[in-house]
Amino acid sequence: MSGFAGNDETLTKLDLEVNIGGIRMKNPVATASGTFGFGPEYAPYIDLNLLGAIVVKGTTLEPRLGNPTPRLVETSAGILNAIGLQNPGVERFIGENLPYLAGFDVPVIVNISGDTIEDYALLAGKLSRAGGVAALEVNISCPNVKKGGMQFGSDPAMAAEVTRAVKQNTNLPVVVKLSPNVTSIVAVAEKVAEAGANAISLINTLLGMAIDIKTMRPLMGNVMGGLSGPAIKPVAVRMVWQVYREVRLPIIGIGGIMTADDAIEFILAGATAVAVGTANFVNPRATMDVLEGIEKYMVEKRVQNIYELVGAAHR
Amino acid sequence: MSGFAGNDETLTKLDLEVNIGGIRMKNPVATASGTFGFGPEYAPYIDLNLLGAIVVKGTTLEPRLGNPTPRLVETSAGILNAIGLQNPGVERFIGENLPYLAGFDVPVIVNISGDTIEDYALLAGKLSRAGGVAALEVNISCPNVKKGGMQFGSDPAMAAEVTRAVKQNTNLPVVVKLSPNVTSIVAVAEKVAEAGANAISLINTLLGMAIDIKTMRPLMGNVMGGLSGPAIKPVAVRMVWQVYREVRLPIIGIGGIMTADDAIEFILAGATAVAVGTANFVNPRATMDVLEGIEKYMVEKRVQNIYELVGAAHR
Amino acid sequence: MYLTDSEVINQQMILPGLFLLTLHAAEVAGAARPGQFLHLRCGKTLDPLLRRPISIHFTDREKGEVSLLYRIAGKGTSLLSQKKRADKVSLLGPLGNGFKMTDGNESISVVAGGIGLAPLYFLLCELSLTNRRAAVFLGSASIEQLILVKEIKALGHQVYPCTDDGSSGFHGPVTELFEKSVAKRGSDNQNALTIDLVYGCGPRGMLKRLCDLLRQKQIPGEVSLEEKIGCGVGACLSCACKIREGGSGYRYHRACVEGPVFKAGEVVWE
Amino acid sequence: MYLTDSEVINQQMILPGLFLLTLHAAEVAGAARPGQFLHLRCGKTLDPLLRRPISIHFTDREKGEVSLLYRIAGKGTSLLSQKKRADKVSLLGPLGNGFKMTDGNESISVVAGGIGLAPLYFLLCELSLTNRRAAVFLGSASIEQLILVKEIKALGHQVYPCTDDGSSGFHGPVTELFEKSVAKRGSDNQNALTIDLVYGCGPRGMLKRLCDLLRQKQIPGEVSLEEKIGCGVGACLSCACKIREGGSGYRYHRACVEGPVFKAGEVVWE
Ligand SMILES: Cc1cc2nc3c(=O)[nH]c(=O)nc-3n(C[C@H](O)[C@H](O)[C@H](O)COP(=O)(O)OP(=O)(O)OC[C@H]3O[C@@H](n4cnc5c(N)ncnc54)[C@H](O)[C@@H]3O)c2cc1C
Ligand SMILES: Cc1cc2nc3c(=O)[nH]c(=O)nc-3n(C[C@H](O)[C@H](O)[C@H](O)COP(=O)(O)OP(=O)(O)OC[C@H]3O[C@@H](n4cnc5c(N)ncnc54)[C@H](O)[C@@H]3O)c2cc1C
Ligand SMILES: Cc1cc2nc3c(=O)[nH]c(=O)nc-3n(C[C@H](O)[C@H](O)[C@H](O)COP(=O)(O)O)c2cc1C
Ligand SMILES: Cc1cc2nc3c(=O)[nH]c(=O)nc-3n(C[C@H](O)[C@H](O)[C@H](O)COP(=O)(O)O)c2cc1C
Ligand code: FES
Ligand code: FES
Repeated sequence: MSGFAGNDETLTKLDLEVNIGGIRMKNPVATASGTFGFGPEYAPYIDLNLLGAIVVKGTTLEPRLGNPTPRLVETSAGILNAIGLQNPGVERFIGENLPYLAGFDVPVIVNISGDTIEDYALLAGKLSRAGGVAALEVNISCPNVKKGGMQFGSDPAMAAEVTRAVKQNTNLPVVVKLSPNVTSIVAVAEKVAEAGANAISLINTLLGMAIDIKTMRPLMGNVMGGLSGPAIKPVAVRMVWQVYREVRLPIIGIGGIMTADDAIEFILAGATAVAVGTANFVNPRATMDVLEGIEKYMVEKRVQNIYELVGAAHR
Repeated sequence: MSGFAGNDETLTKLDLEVNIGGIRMKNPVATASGTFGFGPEYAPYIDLNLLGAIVVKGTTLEPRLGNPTPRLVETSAGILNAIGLQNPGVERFIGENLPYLAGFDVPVIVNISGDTIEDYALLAGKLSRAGGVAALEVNISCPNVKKGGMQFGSDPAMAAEVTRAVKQNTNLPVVVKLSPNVTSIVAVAEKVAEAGANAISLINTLLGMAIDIKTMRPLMGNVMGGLSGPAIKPVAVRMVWQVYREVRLPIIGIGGIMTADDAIEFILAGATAVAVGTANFVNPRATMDVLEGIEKYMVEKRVQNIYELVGAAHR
Repeated sequence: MYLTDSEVINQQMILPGLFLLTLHAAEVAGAARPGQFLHLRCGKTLDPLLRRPISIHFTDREKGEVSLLYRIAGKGTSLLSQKKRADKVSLLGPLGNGFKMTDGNESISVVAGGIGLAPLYFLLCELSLTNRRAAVFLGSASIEQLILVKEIKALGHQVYPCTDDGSSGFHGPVTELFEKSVAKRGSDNQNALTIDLVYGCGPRGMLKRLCDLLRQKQIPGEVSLEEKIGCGVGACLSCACKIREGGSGYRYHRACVEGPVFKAGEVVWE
Repeated sequence: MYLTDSEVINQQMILPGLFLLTLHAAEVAGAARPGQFLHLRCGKTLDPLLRRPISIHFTDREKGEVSLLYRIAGKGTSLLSQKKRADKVSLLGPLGNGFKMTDGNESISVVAGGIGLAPLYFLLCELSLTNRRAAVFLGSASIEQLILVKEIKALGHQVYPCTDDGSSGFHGPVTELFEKSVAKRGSDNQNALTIDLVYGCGPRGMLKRLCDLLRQKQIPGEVSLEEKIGCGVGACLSCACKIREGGSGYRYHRACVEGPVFKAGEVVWE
């Protein structure tokens, strides 16, 4: 899918490959955890091999039933979700879902969540031994679970501790996914970097809620949920911008990316790669449209290597 | 503008009056600071006397020129603004703007901002002596100024200190307007309550930014700006919900209120009054539409006193 | 499962607030089974953001057309109703499992509440293709909202109308008339119906009642549930339906993949 | 200043991407002055959220109609262009100060770049009502985009076309031709123009150049600026324009109240 720069001039191949703390991605477009299932769900609509990486649904040690319904509410240019990490547990994930993904030539990043620091350590160990995993994305930012989750992401010291525990139990690259529901995203990012993270994902969902004025009760089964979609993009771009200035780690930019233009905003703000989330629900081909649009932009801007764009808005 | 409950039954007058920490409002619909100028701007479109309160543009000790342009960028279901507190300064405000407002039968709440705690104290003193001011709204949450502003709102101890300084210099009710850009809104609200605040405004804008992919530079003159509008409503409702549970102070709910249904969501979540901001730009009659819609809802739900709705979603 | 920009062939107001939309989508028409749905973009902007799920009402495989019957519920369906001939609509589908259609000779009853008739009409069309006849219990608010009675009769089915206001047929909820008919079952009452298999769709309360009845009487059946549909393809897990598993246990199944049609006896209602 | 739901009388595509919209809005038509603008809701949903400012292009006071000439720049104007006869458009206006029209006998020049002609055409109409004639410098990309030449001539004005590609009239920027004309001023060249007062509207770069010229030559003039319009009524302070005050000082004025038309010499460009 690589295009060519220059029209009637020398044809030069675009270089879209990026390295996210050790994860080699053939292009910077990944899927956001929890919005792309385990891969097969979107295979009827796009060629998974063309993705930069697949980040799968959040995995836990034990199977999780998930939260009561309704789990999803649409808000203005956004959605609130409170899935509650429904997943088959790491063992079944390794047994049933990983083999499917092994059939594709695309790095698989496994998003992990725990109630305790030990959970994270154990998950890291199991997944590192499983084979076929390109990297771990440590979710310390899930707003939809009672224990752990966002609590770890709200406190820089705790975030660092989780990061260290994961690092000690894996040789895989470790991406830490931060919660935007904090006073200083830079403070958390700095601690996580010190603790050995190889990359940072920014951002998970904003904590929000909605009330049904007919029943006078919260609309969601879990009362609060995580806000995603275009509504949060300005907050996400801001956080990428801030962290890029202060922390020398590659960033996966996430939050409200619907189009290539959105993705490019993140890259210019400092993201080395992007992940497409909610947009998949609206347009199952969103990742491909984003990729093609980035290529077009590079041609227009006569940029041959994607790295020339990373953080360009700071220069 | 008060409606009547019951159709073919006894006609009962709706009671919309609320008391916000000493501010008597004839109904719960106010204007949000910075979105309604000093009053005359919207007088051609609505009868200002029908408002519950007017919260005027943020005022500072000295006149402020404001930030370079562009100061406004539209985002998905939201806007980013970085006005930079452009205002004529408190003296001219008292001399020129207050007299106009004195011509109306509506409480005037003056939003104040400072670089230092002394600024807040001085502002409080001057405005208390001016006459014609119903209350002060202490803005410790402006994201668009270099000094002070949001810094005060990000730290519970600092927020409390500003609150105390204002309280010591005024006999007027003091509303403290909090920044949503914090890890725990409850922690800030609690400290502000302890420091003597009479009410809390929730929320000011979320810190965000946007990048122009054509020029590869930030779109706003001030780089970052404050996100308002429907995009942020779920976050605002969540914060009102959280603070209502933990802090016994009346809340003015703000953030993305476009319609009466939105306002009712805030009231059910725990707001005693609401303020309409960005919506005024889209619909200059937004405050009136909200008010009429609340009355209709009360009739439908056979609720005579607005207080029956405040926090009803918690019950 | 296809993702296409389909052309509007026709948009017709059936009743105030009720529309019949016909789209050209040949592959979808070819693949669709009763009980499946499409996931549609109603507007072109980010408001509303998500697609909206609408059941397939019937198909014309020869013309490659799919028809949808829908009611204006909010902003999405309202925008959809403004689409005109030759406009394009992005659709995803057919999605979901659909009703299980047996080849047997069971006596079939269909219980529809309001707009719940939309997918069941497709089922009735398919049944008549193999010359099977069903007893159709049709619930609506009043005679004005009682639609498709003639068409269903023309397919060879028996119609038992019910209205909330008694303006036509049985005066009361459709489940009540159905219950009376179940009660007569096995009696030697001439009018007694044989009921071996039931398909149902309608509002939540009605379906719960129907499932209770079927459990009590041990009649097999299938119902189509409504849950919030996010992705429509099984990726987001927002459309979870509580389905009995083991004894008193349950597991969440996805309305968009394992559903929206579930066995009546397996749905956990709360 | 009115807030009304106005009916679309006509929507006409003038060129690809360029539309003329006529609305029924009697009070607005009655009150409007050249250089003022309307603030319009282009869609009905929250995307786009804000209104969009469009200058008043001309009015028909007898019929109570206001016409707008606009170019599709993004999603707002694109939605606006889909409005059809009898649709309603919410509008706020007339807003802003407008051009100051003198009663004197100054020789007037008008300098328009591209869509900047939209408000200036209204000015030219008003001038011709009192039998005043202007020299109109019209800049556009190429001959295809050169519109309203005949109409402006019919009003009695002199037109000096300029195109970027030389396909009609002067080959080069409109400010260059204007500069040449200014240079000839006071010479005894037969073709020399008298230029006492200048009105300008167009892209930022063009206006900056024009203001520089006018300052150098000490010719009074007015230009209409574009800034982001939030509220349109003076409340939000987002439309700030840097206007000279004191010696080297400046103050921000609101494009929507004190502008969008400012004295050419007072605008601070950066
Ligand atoms: C599998 C499936 C098949 C379906 N098939 C059909 C079909 O064939 N025909 C058909 O007509 N419908 C069908 N539906 C229902 C249809 O999908 C919905 O009516 C549609 O999605 C509504 O979208 P909307 O944007 O028009 O309404 P929305 O604006 O989304 O509102 C829908 C309803 O929710 C309420 N609501 C929304 N937001 C709030 C809030 N904040 N507080 C309180 N209440 C709120 C609204 O008042 C309204 O009643 C089906 C649904 C499913 C899941
Ligand atoms: C007082 C006044 C009078 C005016 N009169 C007229 C008139 O008479 N006729 C007329 O045609 N126009 C007029 N305009 C301009 C008109 O208001 C704008 O063209 C219109 O608001 C554009 O809205 P839109 O939604 O169509 O485009 P938008 O989607 O808002 O985009 C407008 C432009 O900004 C760019 N843009 C938007 N977002 C971004 C981003 N994130 N990054 C980079 N670029 C971005 C777009 O690419 C596009 O070029 C006037 C403006 C003012 C202030
Ligand atoms: C339905 C849903 C489920 C999600 N599940 C997870 C998850 O399991 N783990 C995780 O780290 N993030 C999860 N997220 C967050 C997304 O990965 C992403 O960070 C967020 O949605 C913002 O991106 P977007 O606006 O593009 O959707 C989920 C988001 C949605 C909408
Ligand atoms: C243009 C603009 C200017 C604002 N100025 C101020 C201000 O001076 N002081 C203040 O406390 N809040 C200010 N705000 C924040 C609003 O009062 C309000 O808290 C915020 O916009 C959220 O509400 P909304 O979504 O209804 O607009 C401003 C908001 C906007 C959009
Ligand atoms: S709607 Fe996403 S899994 Fe069913
Ligand atoms: S646009 Fe709001 S002050 Fe001018």
